[in-house]
Formats: sequence, structure tokens, C-alpha cells
Amino acid sequence: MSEPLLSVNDLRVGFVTEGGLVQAVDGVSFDLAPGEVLAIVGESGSGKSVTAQTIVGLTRSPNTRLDGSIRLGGTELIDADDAQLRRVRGERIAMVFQDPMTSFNPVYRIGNQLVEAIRAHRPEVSETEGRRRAIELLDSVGLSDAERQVNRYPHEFSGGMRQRAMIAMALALEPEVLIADEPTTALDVTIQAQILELLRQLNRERNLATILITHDFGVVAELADRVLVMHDGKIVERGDLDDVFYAAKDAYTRQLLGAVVRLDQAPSLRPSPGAAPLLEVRDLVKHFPVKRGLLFDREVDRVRAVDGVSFSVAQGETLGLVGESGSGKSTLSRTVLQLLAPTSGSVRFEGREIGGLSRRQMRPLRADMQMIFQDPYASLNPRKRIGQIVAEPLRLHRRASGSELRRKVQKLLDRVGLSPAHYDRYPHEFSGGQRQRVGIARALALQPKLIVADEPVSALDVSIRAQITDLLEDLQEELGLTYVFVAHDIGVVRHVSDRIAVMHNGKIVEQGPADQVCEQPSDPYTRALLAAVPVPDPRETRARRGSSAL
Amino acid sequence: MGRFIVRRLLGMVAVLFAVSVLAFLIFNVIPNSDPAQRMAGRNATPQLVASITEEWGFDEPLPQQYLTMMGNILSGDVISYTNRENVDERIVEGVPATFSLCLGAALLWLTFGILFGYLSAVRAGGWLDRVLTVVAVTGISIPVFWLAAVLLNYLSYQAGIFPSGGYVGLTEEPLDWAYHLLLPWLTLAVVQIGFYSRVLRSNMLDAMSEDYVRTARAKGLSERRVMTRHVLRNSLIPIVTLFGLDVGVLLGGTILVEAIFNLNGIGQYAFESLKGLDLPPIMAIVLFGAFFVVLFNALADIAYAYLDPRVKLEDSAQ
Amino acid sequence: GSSGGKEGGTLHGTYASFPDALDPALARTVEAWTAMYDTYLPLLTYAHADGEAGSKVVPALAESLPKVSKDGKTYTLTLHKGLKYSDGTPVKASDFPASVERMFKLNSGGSPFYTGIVGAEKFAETKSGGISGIKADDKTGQITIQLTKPRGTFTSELALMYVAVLPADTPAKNMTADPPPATGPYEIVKSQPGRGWSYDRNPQWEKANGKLIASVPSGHLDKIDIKVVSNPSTQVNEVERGSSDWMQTTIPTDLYNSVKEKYEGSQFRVEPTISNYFFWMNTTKPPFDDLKVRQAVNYALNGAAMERVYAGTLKANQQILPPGMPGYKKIELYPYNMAKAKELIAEASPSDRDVTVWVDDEDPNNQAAAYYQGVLKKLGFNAKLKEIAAEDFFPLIGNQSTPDLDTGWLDWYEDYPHPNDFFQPLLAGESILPQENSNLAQIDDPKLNAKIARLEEEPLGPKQEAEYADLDREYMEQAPWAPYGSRTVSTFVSDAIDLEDIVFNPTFGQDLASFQLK
Amino acid sequence: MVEGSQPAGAAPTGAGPWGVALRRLRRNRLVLAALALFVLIVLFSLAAPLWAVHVAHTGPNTTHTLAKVEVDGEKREVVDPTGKPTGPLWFGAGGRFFLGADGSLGRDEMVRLMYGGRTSLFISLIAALITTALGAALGLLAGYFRGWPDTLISRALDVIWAFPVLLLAIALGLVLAVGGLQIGPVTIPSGSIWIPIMVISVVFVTYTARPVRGEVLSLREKEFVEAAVAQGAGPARVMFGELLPNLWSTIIVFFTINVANSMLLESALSFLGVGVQPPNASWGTMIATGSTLIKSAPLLTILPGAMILLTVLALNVLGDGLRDALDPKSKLRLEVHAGLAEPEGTPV
Ligand SMILES: Nc1ncnc2c1ncn2[C@@H]1O[C@H](COP(=O)(O)OP(=O)(O)OP(=O)(O)O)[C@@H](O)[C@H]1O
Ligand SMILES: Nc1ncnc2c1ncn2[C@@H]1O[C@H](COP(=O)(O)OP(=O)(O)OP(=O)(O)O)[C@@H](O)[C@H]1O
Ligand SMILES: [Mg+2]
Ligand SMILES: [Mg+2]
Repeated sequence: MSEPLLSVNDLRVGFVTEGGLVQAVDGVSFDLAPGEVLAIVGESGSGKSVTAQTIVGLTRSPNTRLDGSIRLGGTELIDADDAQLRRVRGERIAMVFQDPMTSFNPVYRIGNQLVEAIRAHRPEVSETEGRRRAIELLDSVGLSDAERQVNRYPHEFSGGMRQRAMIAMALALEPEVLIADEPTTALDVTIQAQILELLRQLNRERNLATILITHDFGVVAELADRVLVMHDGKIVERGDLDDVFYAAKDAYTRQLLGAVVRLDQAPSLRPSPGAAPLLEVRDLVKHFPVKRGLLFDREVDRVRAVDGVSFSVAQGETLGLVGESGSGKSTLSRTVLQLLAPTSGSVRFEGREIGGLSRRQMRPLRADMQMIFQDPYASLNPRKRIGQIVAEPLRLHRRASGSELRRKVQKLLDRVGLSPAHYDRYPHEFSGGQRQRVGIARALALQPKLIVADEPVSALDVSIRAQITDLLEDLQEELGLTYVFVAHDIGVVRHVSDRIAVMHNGKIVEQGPADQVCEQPSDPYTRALLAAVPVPDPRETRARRGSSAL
Repeated sequence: MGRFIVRRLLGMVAVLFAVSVLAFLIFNVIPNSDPAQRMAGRNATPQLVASITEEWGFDEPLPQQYLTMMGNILSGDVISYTNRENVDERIVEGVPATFSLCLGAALLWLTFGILFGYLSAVRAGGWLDRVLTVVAVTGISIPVFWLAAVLLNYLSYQAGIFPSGGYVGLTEEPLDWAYHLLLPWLTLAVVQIGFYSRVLRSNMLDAMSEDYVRTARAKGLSERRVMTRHVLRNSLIPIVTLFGLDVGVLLGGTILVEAIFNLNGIGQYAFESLKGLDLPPIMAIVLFGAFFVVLFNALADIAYAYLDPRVKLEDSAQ
Repeated sequence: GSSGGKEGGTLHGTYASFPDALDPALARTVEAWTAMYDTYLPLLTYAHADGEAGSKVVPALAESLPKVSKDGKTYTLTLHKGLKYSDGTPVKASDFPASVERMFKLNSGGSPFYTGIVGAEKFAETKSGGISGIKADDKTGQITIQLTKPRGTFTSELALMYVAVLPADTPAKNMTADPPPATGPYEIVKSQPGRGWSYDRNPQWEKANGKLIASVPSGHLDKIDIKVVSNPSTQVNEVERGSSDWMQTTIPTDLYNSVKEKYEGSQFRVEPTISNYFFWMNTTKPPFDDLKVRQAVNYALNGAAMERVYAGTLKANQQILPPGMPGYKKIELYPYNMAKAKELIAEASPSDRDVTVWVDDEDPNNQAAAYYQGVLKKLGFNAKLKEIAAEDFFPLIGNQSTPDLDTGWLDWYEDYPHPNDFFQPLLAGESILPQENSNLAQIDDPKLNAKIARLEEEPLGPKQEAEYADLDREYMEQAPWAPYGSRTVSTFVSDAIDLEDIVFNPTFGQDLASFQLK
Repeated sequence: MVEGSQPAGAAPTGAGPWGVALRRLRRNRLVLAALALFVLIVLFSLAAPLWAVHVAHTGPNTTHTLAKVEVDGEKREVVDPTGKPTGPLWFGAGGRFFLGADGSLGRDEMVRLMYGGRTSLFISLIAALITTALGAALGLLAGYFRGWPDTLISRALDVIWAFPVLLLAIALGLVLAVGGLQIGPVTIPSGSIWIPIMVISVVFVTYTARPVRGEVLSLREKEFVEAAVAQGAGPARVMFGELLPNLWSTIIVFFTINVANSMLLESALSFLGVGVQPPNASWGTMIATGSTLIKSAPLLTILPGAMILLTVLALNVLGDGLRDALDPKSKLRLEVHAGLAEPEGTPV
């Protein structure tokens, strides 16, 4: 083993907060060899980002308690003074962050931010020379027409383009180490595949040692040489890729791997319900007018969010709705439930047309159709107690009151796996998963027939994601519920759905039984979508890559 | 850009019209003495009051009176009831004093507001931050007119360091001009320095937790450069809008400071007219003030769109 | 005037606010009249002298006092020959009727004094066709004025600023911004409304008018600059520092006594005014319809306390005519006696105890009203104070439809030194009007009304002055008011100015022509 | 492994957002000092009748122009012949004229300062209450309904905003001082202190309505609002059931700021003679009477002004503290970061 490029010994990072001392990183040690891709994987809050940021001293603040050692080549970084640290940041160790939307300063052009990175370390480089280098860098990361792109602002770039620009900026001074903290989590699966390909290419061509932080085992399998698994600030498993995937020693790691939903594993077969259609949608259209005008706004353009969609869902069935960001999934689900007035087309529920009903006419039907939301932190009113939130629908439809109401709510909480004692607690006292359970309890309150879940698990960690999907499946069996399950991760959709519809630019491009859509997709877009999903199995990944890219 | 200007102009005209109607109603609908009686003086006879009423058209229906009044204001020959002199000339004469006072004070509070805000944000939690916070909060809490009276008494009448009010033209003697305006500038600026430093401090503390600041540090920029080029630059955008609004409002109402320091500006003229319930100058000055409020409002939006490329002028026009 | 003292030089004066007008036809305040006393001369004027002498009418542009016909209805005067306006044009006799007509066209506050002229009433209405009652012959310079009925006060009214003679072609609009040509020793050369104005010597005065008009002094100074400084404390400060030589405004109560102690005799002098500060009581409505209540209020009001409230700028007195007014004779029917006041109230035992006190918002008048409210409270009344903006005050309390007009404060300054200027507008029954009411006590005693009307027609002589003194007592026995004093003003100059020979005329204030550098 | 029942790093069970805020406030020493100062000033004002009856033996408006007071044996005039009031006698005359007389009328300055406090505080608190309620309601309606109600309300607020604040306040104050105000059945007599209250409330509505509208516009897009609509909740239930609870923190913060601004405007109006009508005392009218004697008795101007300054300072610090305590985003930011409060070693 050659001399390690970077070695971290017994790193401990604690934050003094209002609620007491949070020990984010609790004794972490590892080495990074030149040219190696080291993946750090673990659930949210396991300390991955804090570990990475502490390497370049970004977590220093009056309330931080640091100790242990971080050696880059000969120099010790843990207690390096600011000047030393500045010479390391960007020049020897570069970083790429998770959310491209906010990682660039919105008021400066992309080119200027790249030039700033260059001249921070090479003041002798002139502005024009810096610009030329910037264009070169953007070109090298696959951004077409770099000449024009360099003058544009961050908000004029798509998510994928911005992440490429971020990587270009990181490479500006040819660093020895690249730390990428969840570089593709915020991107669509097709874009994610391209970025991962770019990172692999950079690692191979420039022998660039890379620390890749992610919570997605598929991404680990796609790129990593060695793997560290973190849990509660400690490294619970370490080793080569195959050792960790196939011979994990630590129980937590094994449990984590088991919870990962594999696209290629066929779900247990369920008898196809085939009952009478509960929900029928014919040529549903929802356009959002774009208004502009000198004096009075008149319509100049239309966003065709849902552009003529037809499908039906049988009683007790789960229809999976999958598609990339902006494909119209949320708009479709809200238009079906009449939360958005459809532009045209028909929605029939239990044979009765509900498109165009007034709010008063819709009220009784609301009880039968409920919705579950994506963001656990925004879907519960922060100022209300859990009990009140779940009781609200019952009180609204005058189904119960007083002690009987409280009893019903506690039964619902119990049914979704929360203890009745939580009745008087507030949302901020719960984790993401627990909040999603409250959302489900609320949806069940009026014994609905149809539940539309708009990305119910996208914001959750892998292990918790599995628990929620299992809960939804149990409820379906017990209560005979019908689901429309919306998500952008086709793996999760396949796991829960009987039939799947793939949306692209407001249209359903493919629709059919889950196995048939996933294994013999007829539509080219669906095929591309499936190919881009990283498989959490190194051997499978190598096999696929071998056949295509080698 | 053109579309924005046209919409904003129409908006301005509508607001100014509404403001003028409001001012007219306040002095005509709500009961107070009849202007003709005020003009006739103490030896008035019914016949004299009648002929004044007829001469000035006080007997005409209100809308008619409103139109004649607005016609006069816009054509520049509106005459005051009490001393029958041309109001527009008096306003024009008052402009140099009021503008010097407002713009000077604005410059003062902008520089010190930003300086104090920046220092207390960069050294948040330190002793300097606490001192500046106390100074700022005290500044916000001082009644302006009281400060003016106290400063005038101690620094001018008693100690004689400063002149006891009055306005000296900038073109005549620039040095004397500044010397006479120092106290009034200070009085007007103290409150705003407190306010602006508080706003900038909280904006900067928010900006410090943004992702692009973390990226800037990761690029190896010096702390000072991160603080100025990234944190301060983004936190100044709301300050510019706030400044646009404040200056507009200020131009409309520097009544107290002008009266106490006898600057003979528009604010003082407004106050004298108000006391005399002299409608023509009140209407003219209210419109003059409102015009600047609305104008600076629009300028603030343009500045905002210029500083923040994400904001397009069209959608900020509503 | 005193010997020595330099001729020529410039006087820098300050006013607290720009006078209501620098147009003689329109101006009605003392500040404006002080500014124009030596600039615009009527046919007659008031002697440029202090005290009683200053109340005497003397000829100005006219050669002599008017010849009055036996029936008192025809006045004849002759214009000096060879008078010139400051712009060199000759003064013609026909300029006089033109100036009076201009005053009526401008609806001036002074026009009510001249509606007694034949044809004036009609002209005030139509504003055309000239005033038939005034004849002027430019060749002989003779002017004859016909009155509808005899008017004892007309000679005094001919000497007022309203009828100062201006060129016939002077436009009938407010000329404050560019004042018309002067006839007196000084002409106004620059006028910036709101800021200030300045005088130069009238070149025509030395060449022509000065030789003809003996009653008006030629003045010592060459130039006079007046600046508006709205903060009185700043005015005092500037005079003390010498950056200005004279302040027209009365010194604020806060500084009055410190300035008085420091400069009295050298740069400061107290000047009396012919004014009356009183609390009127509405005699037509309870509780003040009962004489006993009104007398009780007079007993309860303490002049000494009032003098303190005005910080020494008030001389207590308890009657209608103030000292300095012809016909004044000291009367004190109700010396301060709180016990007697309470006794009278007990006797009257008024049922309506709710009383509203009206006052304007000028300091210290509002303080005086607050003191009066305290006195009424002591007498068992539930007194509520209502403070109104000064500009709006008189028209409001003069409007009978204003609710709760029980009692209130008022100050009255003589328009010209003649007792009728107090009795007729403030106490005569005919002055009680629905809107322009100046008889706030609304006292309507037929016997006293007749006496006022009679004396009004007779020219003012010693007999009439004695009768006016009796009238003063007769009214005070009815106690329609609780008068408490007349205000003093002050002359305060820098040490560059010779204080002794400054003339303070009771009607026109400081005579600018009497100022002289030491 | 079902998630542990005890969520990580949470406050004790049942502590709602108010509980968390209160705990945070208790630890912020500056806010506690401000609260103490404000309470002290309120008590000082409320004690006015006690001091007037038992110590000063005079009402706020009772004049003592010719009265004499016994000080260390010898009789002293309250107002000297030239109208100059006596300076502070402290306890020289048993507490009478403790801070001296207020001017030529010889009223007790201390008693007026206390009664003035009552008036100023009453006006500012009530005006702030009305302004905040009105502003919040308008902001809520405009933000929720958008469309024409929003345009209507926003344009009306623009007009009030464009009208120079002080000019509008003076104009209303002046004109209403003559005829009083008639709103439907209620007639407010011209001298009453409800006139300045109405004037101040109208003038400051915009300052509250606009931020509330902004916050409602963003809250309205949140999913918990969509969830309520999905259950069939009507506009009223969404506005008052879902949105309003989230607005309380903004409303409370603006209430404190409004009280501070109302007090400043009330004193300015009274100083200009269009606010509280004499002879009633308010700190503004006291500065007005005091300023005429600023050279000979500067205390008469400094005292009421200092009272306003202290009250408004306390309110502003309180407002700041409340904003940081109630603002969820700033969990970690201000107290610990700014070191104003002690970072805690052990968890609570
Ligand atoms: N500045 C800070 N102050 C206090 N606590 C912090 C701070 N930064 C991180 N933490 C806490 O430290 C723990 C680890 O955070 P970290 O961001 O490293 O997790 P992560 O593994 O990156 O999770 P994720 O997948 O959400 O990014 C978390 O509980 C977090 O709340
Ligand atoms: N209220 C709206 N006004 C205008 N455009 C809208 C509105 N709502 C959605 N859109 C546009 O319609 C398209 C579809 O949006 P939608 O939210 O349904 O996509 P999605 O599939 O849910 O994406 P995501 O995965 O990000 O949730 C997008 O381009 C979006 O910008
Ligand atoms: Mg992370
Ligand atoms: Mg969506």
C-alpha cells in the first residue's frame, strides 16, 4: 500500500447547541490512497457531511469541539491556522456539494465564480486568462457551448448543468483530493447517471482521489473502490466494495442493505384484483396560463403540466406513477382530487363524474379520497398538536367529538405505529418517518376508499422508507384501500405497485402491469429511465457496464 | 423594461390621484371652519365673506372645487388662502433645504448603518456586537423632535459650537451649508442608523448560513473576501430597497426637524399651512411628498432587479 | 432724537414669520403695518411718535386734515402738489379712488371700514362702475368723499394702511412678491415671500415728497434687510451675538426675563400695546346668563396670577378700554376675592355646571385658559378645555352653529386708536351675527347700543372720551367679560443700535425711520 | 427496528413552539432586563393617583401659580414673579414638587410625568392593538384570497403608505380636533384621546399588513394548507384554523414594534399640538410645554423625552428578543451564536 494521501485518526466533532452537546462524529479513522474512490455511506444524520467538512475546517466555529488528527501528506490540518487551511482549500482538496440550486452565489455569473476560484490561489492569472481557463474547464466537464454559458447566471442553468459547473470549479486548480458530498441526490436519475459517469472518468483520467458521500447504495456500487458505513457518528463497517456488499460483518450494515429496494428483484406476486374500476380518468388536461401584457395581463403562453392523460384504477389496486421532476405527477394527482380545477377531460369516481363539482358538492366526496404528502416537515401544521391534526378531518365532517373523538384518534395513531401518548406532542418533536406516519393516520381518519400518495417516502432514509411502504401495504390489505403511488424512484414504485404508469412532459408514455413495464418496456423513454437507475449490486453493475461500455 | 415603466407610471398616477382626493376630503368633508371666514379676518361682514366665497368658488360643488384646485396645482399657479401667495414658488424655494437635509442625512445613515451592521455581524457575539446593538436599539428609540430640541439647546444655544438653525445655500457657501446642516443631519440619521444596522446584521447572519458561503470558503477565499464579496453583497440587496422606500417617505415629511432647526424647507412650509388649515399648499405638498414616495418605490424595484438577476422587472411590477 | 449717532448704514432685522402681506390694501397685522409704515402713505397718517401722541391723526399726502361739512357727511382734502412715487411717476388725486376701488376688488379685510362711502356697498358687490361717493380732480388735487351717514371714526380710518395711495394702474392682485412703488421715505426693493425682504431709501423722498410731508421723518438708515427666522430663541441668540440688529417678534416667555434683566435700558425696552385679553361669557345661555355668576368669575380671576402666567409680558386690568386708548379711565369693580366669588355662586346656584372653555393654541394663551379652567373648577364648574389652531379659532367661535359656545378666551388689538374700535365690534347688539359674530358675549343692551351708535357719529373730542369712560363702567357692571390685562411687547436691538430714539407707535409698532446706528 | 419512541434531541414532551420560545426568552438576559424596565415604567404610571393624593397632594392639572411651599422652614414660591417655575425640591417639601413645577402654571412635574405616562401608554397600547389587529386581518385576507381582494387592499395600503405619514397624522389630528369623529353610531368628542388613537392606528396599518401578507403568501403554498383543503376545509377554516396559528409570532413581534412606533408618533403629534389635547398631560405635550423653557429649565424637556426613550427602548429590545425566540429558523443562530445568552453545557 503506497503512502496514504489523506489519513484521519480518531476524529471527534461535537456541537454545543441549545439542546445540549451533539457529538456528530465520535472517533472516526480512515485513510485515502491516491487515485482511490472511497465511499462513505450511511443514513441521514450519521455524520457523513460533518466528517467531510471537518477535513477542510469548514465546521470550525465558537460552538464546535474538535479533536483527533487529519493529515494531508505531511501537514496536519486539524489545528492548522486559517492561512494554511486557505492554501489547502480548493488547491489541494476541492469539494462538491449536494444541492446545486443553492451552492452557487445567485448574483454572480458562473464564469466570474470560476475565475474567482482560480485567482484566489493564482493571483498572477489575469482576468482574461482566468476567463479562458474557465471556458476550458466548463468544456472539460461536458458543458456544450461553454463560450456562452460562462456569462450566464446560476438560475439560468438546469440542476445537472450546475453540478457540472460545480465540478469544473472544483477542478480549477487540479486538486489532489475531490470530496463530493451527495453530488447527485438532488438530480433526476438520468442526469445522475451522467454525473456519476463524469466522476468516474475524472478519477480514471486524472487519478483524482475521491471521497464520495451518499446514502444510496446503488451509487456506491456504481463508483466506489472501498466503502465506509457510518452510523451515529461512528464507522460500523469498512472494506472493499465486494466485501461490504456480499460479506458485511456488522449487523446494522446487513440490515441496511436488506432494506434497499432492488429494482431487479420481483416483488411477491399479488392476485390481480380485476374488480370494478374505482377511478377512471379520460383525456385529463391541466394547463397553467403564463400571463404577460402591457396594461392588462393576457395569456401569452401555457405550461402544459398535464397534457391529455387517461388511466383507471381498480378497487384495492395500487397504480404506480413514476416520472422525472417536472413531468406533471403532482399536478396530475391534485387535478384528479379536484384540488386544481382541470382545464378539460373527465374524472369519474365510483362511476360518478366529479370534474367541475363545486366545493360544497365535493365536500362529502372528500371523505372517500385522501392525500399523503412528500415533505414531512411541511405537511403537518407546526403549531398544532399531533392529536389535533389527526382529529381535524373527523371534526370537520362531524364524525365524532369529545372523548369518543380522542379515543378514535388514539386508535389511528396506534394503527400507524405511534404510541397514543404522542397525542399532545408537537410535530417538531418527531423524526421524518414518524411525521409521515401522522400524515397517514390523518388520511385514514375518514376511512377513505382512494389514497393518492405524492412521493410519500422520497424524503425518508432507506430503512425508514421500507417501514412506511410496508405500513401502506398492510393498511391496503386490511382496509381494502386503493392507492395512486407517485414517486420519481422507479425501484420504490415497482416494489409497491400492481400497475405502473410512466409520465414524461405531461403525458403517460407507458402503462401496464409492474413486471411487464419494468422488464419489457416498449417506450424508449421508459427504457432510458430504467437503464439509468443504479443497481445496488457491484457484480451486476460491472456486468452491465462490461457489456455496454468496455 | 418598457412594460415595467408604463405599468409603474400608471400605478403612480392612480396612487397620486387617490392621495390628492384623500387630502381634499380630509379638509373639506370633516367639519372645520369655512375658509372664506378665515380669509375675511376679524372685521368680517357677511357681504365680505359672500364676495370672498364667490371669488374663490367655495360655493361650487366639491368635485368642481377639486378639479379647479388640481388644475391650479398642475399649472403651477395655485394661490394660498391665508397669505394669497403663489404656493409653487414657495415649494420650489423650499426644495434646496429639504433635499439637502434628506439626501445628506440619507448618506450619513447609509454609510454608518452599513458600517455598524457589517461590524456587528462579522463579530457577532463579541463585545463590539453587543455595544453596537445597544447603540442601534437606543438610536431607534429616540424621539426625533426631542433629540433635535436637546441638541439645539446644548450644542448651539449653550455651547455655541453649532449655529442655531437656519439654512445656507450650498452654492453660496458650501462650508457654511454643511456647518448649518450637521445637527439636522445627525438628528434625522440617528434613528435610521440604528434601524439599518439591525436589518443588515440580521440579513448577514442569515446569509452566513447559506450554501454558497460554504462553497466560497471551500474555494479557499479569505474570510474577509467571503464576508464582503459574498455575504455583504447579497445582504445589501434588501437594504437598497429599504433605502429607496425610506428616502421617498422622508422627503415627504421632515416637518419636525425643519421646524426646530428653522430650515425653511418644504416640511416647515407644510407645517405652517397645516396649522392654518390652508388647503392649497397642503394639497400641493402632499402630492409633492407622495410623488417622491412612489417614485423612489419604483426606483427601489428597478435597483432590486438590477442587483438580483433572478428578479425580472415584469413580475415585480404587480 | 438724541444727538450724535451715525447717518446711513444698514439694519439687519428678523421676523418670526413672513407678514400676512406686503400689499397695503390687503395687510391686516401689526407685523405688516410696521413693515409698511414708512413706505406707503395714505392721505392722512398717525403721528410718528410714542404713546398718546402716536394716536393723533396728521396729514400725509394731503396738505391738511379733511374739511368736514356741518352734517358730517362730506370730507374734502387736497393733495400736495408735486408728489412722486419711488419709480418717478407723479402722484395724481385720481390714484386715491383707484386705490380704494382696488382694495374692494381684492376683498380686503379692511373693506368693512369704508362701506360707509356712498356707492361703496354696490361697488363691493359688482366690482365695476367705480365708487360714486369719491370725486377727484387731478388739476386742483382736490378729493371730496360723500358718506351715507355721519361717521366720527372716518378721519381715523382715512389714516389706515388699507387706503394708502398707489398708482391707479396697480393690478388688483396680491403684490407681496413685487411690492408697488412707495410714497414714503423707504421703498421695498426685494421681497421673497417666506424668506425676507429689504428696503432702500426712496430717491423721490429727498427730491420731492420729503420737502412736502413734514409729519413723516426721513429716516437715518440707507438700507434695511429683514430675514424670517421662525425659531424665536434663535432670533434672541442672533441679536445677542450681533449677527442681527433687531427682532420684531416678542421674546419667548422662557427668555423674556433673562433678556430683560441683562439688557433693559441698553438694548431692551418694554412697550405697551392697546390690547385687551379677556374671557368672554355667553350671556344668552346658562350658567352665564346670570349676572351674579359672571361677577363671581370676575372676582375669582386674579390679575397677579395672570401676570405670572404671561411671565411679565402682561399688565393686569379689569375693564373694556385698555390704557393708552383715548377715553381710558382706570376702573376696578371686581378686585380679586375668592370668598366673595364663592358666595355669589352659592346665591346664584346655577343648575348647568358643564362649561366648555375655548382657546387658541398659541403659548401662553393656552396656559392662561388652563389657569381659567382651574378657577372655574374651584367655583364648582365642570370645565372642559378646547384648544383650536390659532388660524381657525376666531372664525370658529364666531360661528353660532358651533356647539357649546359657553365661555372662552380672546385677545383684541385696536385697528386704530378709537374707543369705538372696541365697543362696536365686540359689544354692540348689531355685531351679533350668525356666522361673523364678534360680540361673543352676545350682550344686546338697547340703551348701551344707542350710546355706541351716537358716539360713533360724533368726531372724537374730550366730551366723547369722557362718555366712553362711563360706557366702559356701564358695561363692566354687566360683566359680559372677565378681562385680565393687556399685553406688552418689547423692543430688543443689538448694541450697534441707538435704543433711545426708537419710536414705538401704538398702532404701527417700531418706526423703521427712527432706527439709527450708534 | 422501529424508530425509538424518544425522538432525538427534542425538548421535553408537550413543549409546543410557545414553550420553546418562552424557555429561550427566559435565558436571554437583555430581554429580561427590558421586560423589567417596561414593567417598572408601567407601574410608575399606574402609581400616579397614589403619588398625587398621598405625596404631592395635587392633581396633574391643578395650577399653583401663586402658591407657596414650605422648604426647610422657609416659604418658597412655586412660580416666581417672572413666571419661572421652581426646580426639583426632591423631598424638601415632603415630596411635593418632587421634580419641581412644570412652568408658569406651577403644576407638579412629577405628577404630570406619571399621569402623562398613563396617557401615553394607554394611547400607544390601544393604537398598537388596533393597528396590529387591522393590519393582520387585511394581510391575511389579501394574502389568502389574492385576486381582486388582494389588489384592492394592497392599493388602498399603497395610498396610505404614499401619504407622508406625519402629514396625514397632523391633518387628521387637526381637523378632528375641531369637529370630533363620527363612525356609525359612535361619536368621539373632539377633545378625547380616542382621536389620536384612531389617527395613529390608521397611519401604521400598512407597516403590519404588508409583512403579514407576505408571510401568508408563502404559508399558503405549504402542504399542510393543501391537506386541510383536501379534507374539504373552507376558506374561513383554513385562514383561522391553519394560517392564523402560524402568524401569531409575527403578529406579536409587530405588536411590540407598533407600541414603540405609536408612542413615538403620539409624542410627535402631541408636541405639534394635534395629539393629546391640553391641559391633559402626555409625555408629548410635556415636551411641548417644557421646550418653551428649555434654556432656563432644561429638565422639563429632558425628563418626558427620557421616559419615552426608555419605554420605546424596552419595547424594541423586547420585540427583538421575541422575534428571535419565536422565529423557528433561528434555532441555533442568535442566542448561542451571538453569545447574548449562556451556551448550555448540560441538556435541559
Ligand atoms: N452546525 C451544527 N450544529 C449542531 N449540530 C449539527 C451541526 N451540523 C450537523 N449537526 C448534527 O450532526 C449530525 C450529523 O450531521 P451530518 O450533516 O454530518 O449528517 P449526514 O450524514 O450528512 O446526513 P444527511 O444525509 O442528512 O446529509 C446531525 O444530527 C446534525 O443535526
Ligand atoms: N401552479 C403552477 N403554476 C405554473 N406552473 C406550474 C404550477 N404547478 C406546476 N407547474 C409546472 O408544471 C410542471 C409540472 O409540475 P409538477 O409539480 O406536477 O411536476 P412533478 O412531476 O410533481 O415534479 P416533482 O418531481 O419535482 O414533484 C412543472 O414545469 C411546473 O413548473
Ligand atoms: Mg449530509
Ligand atoms: Mg411533485
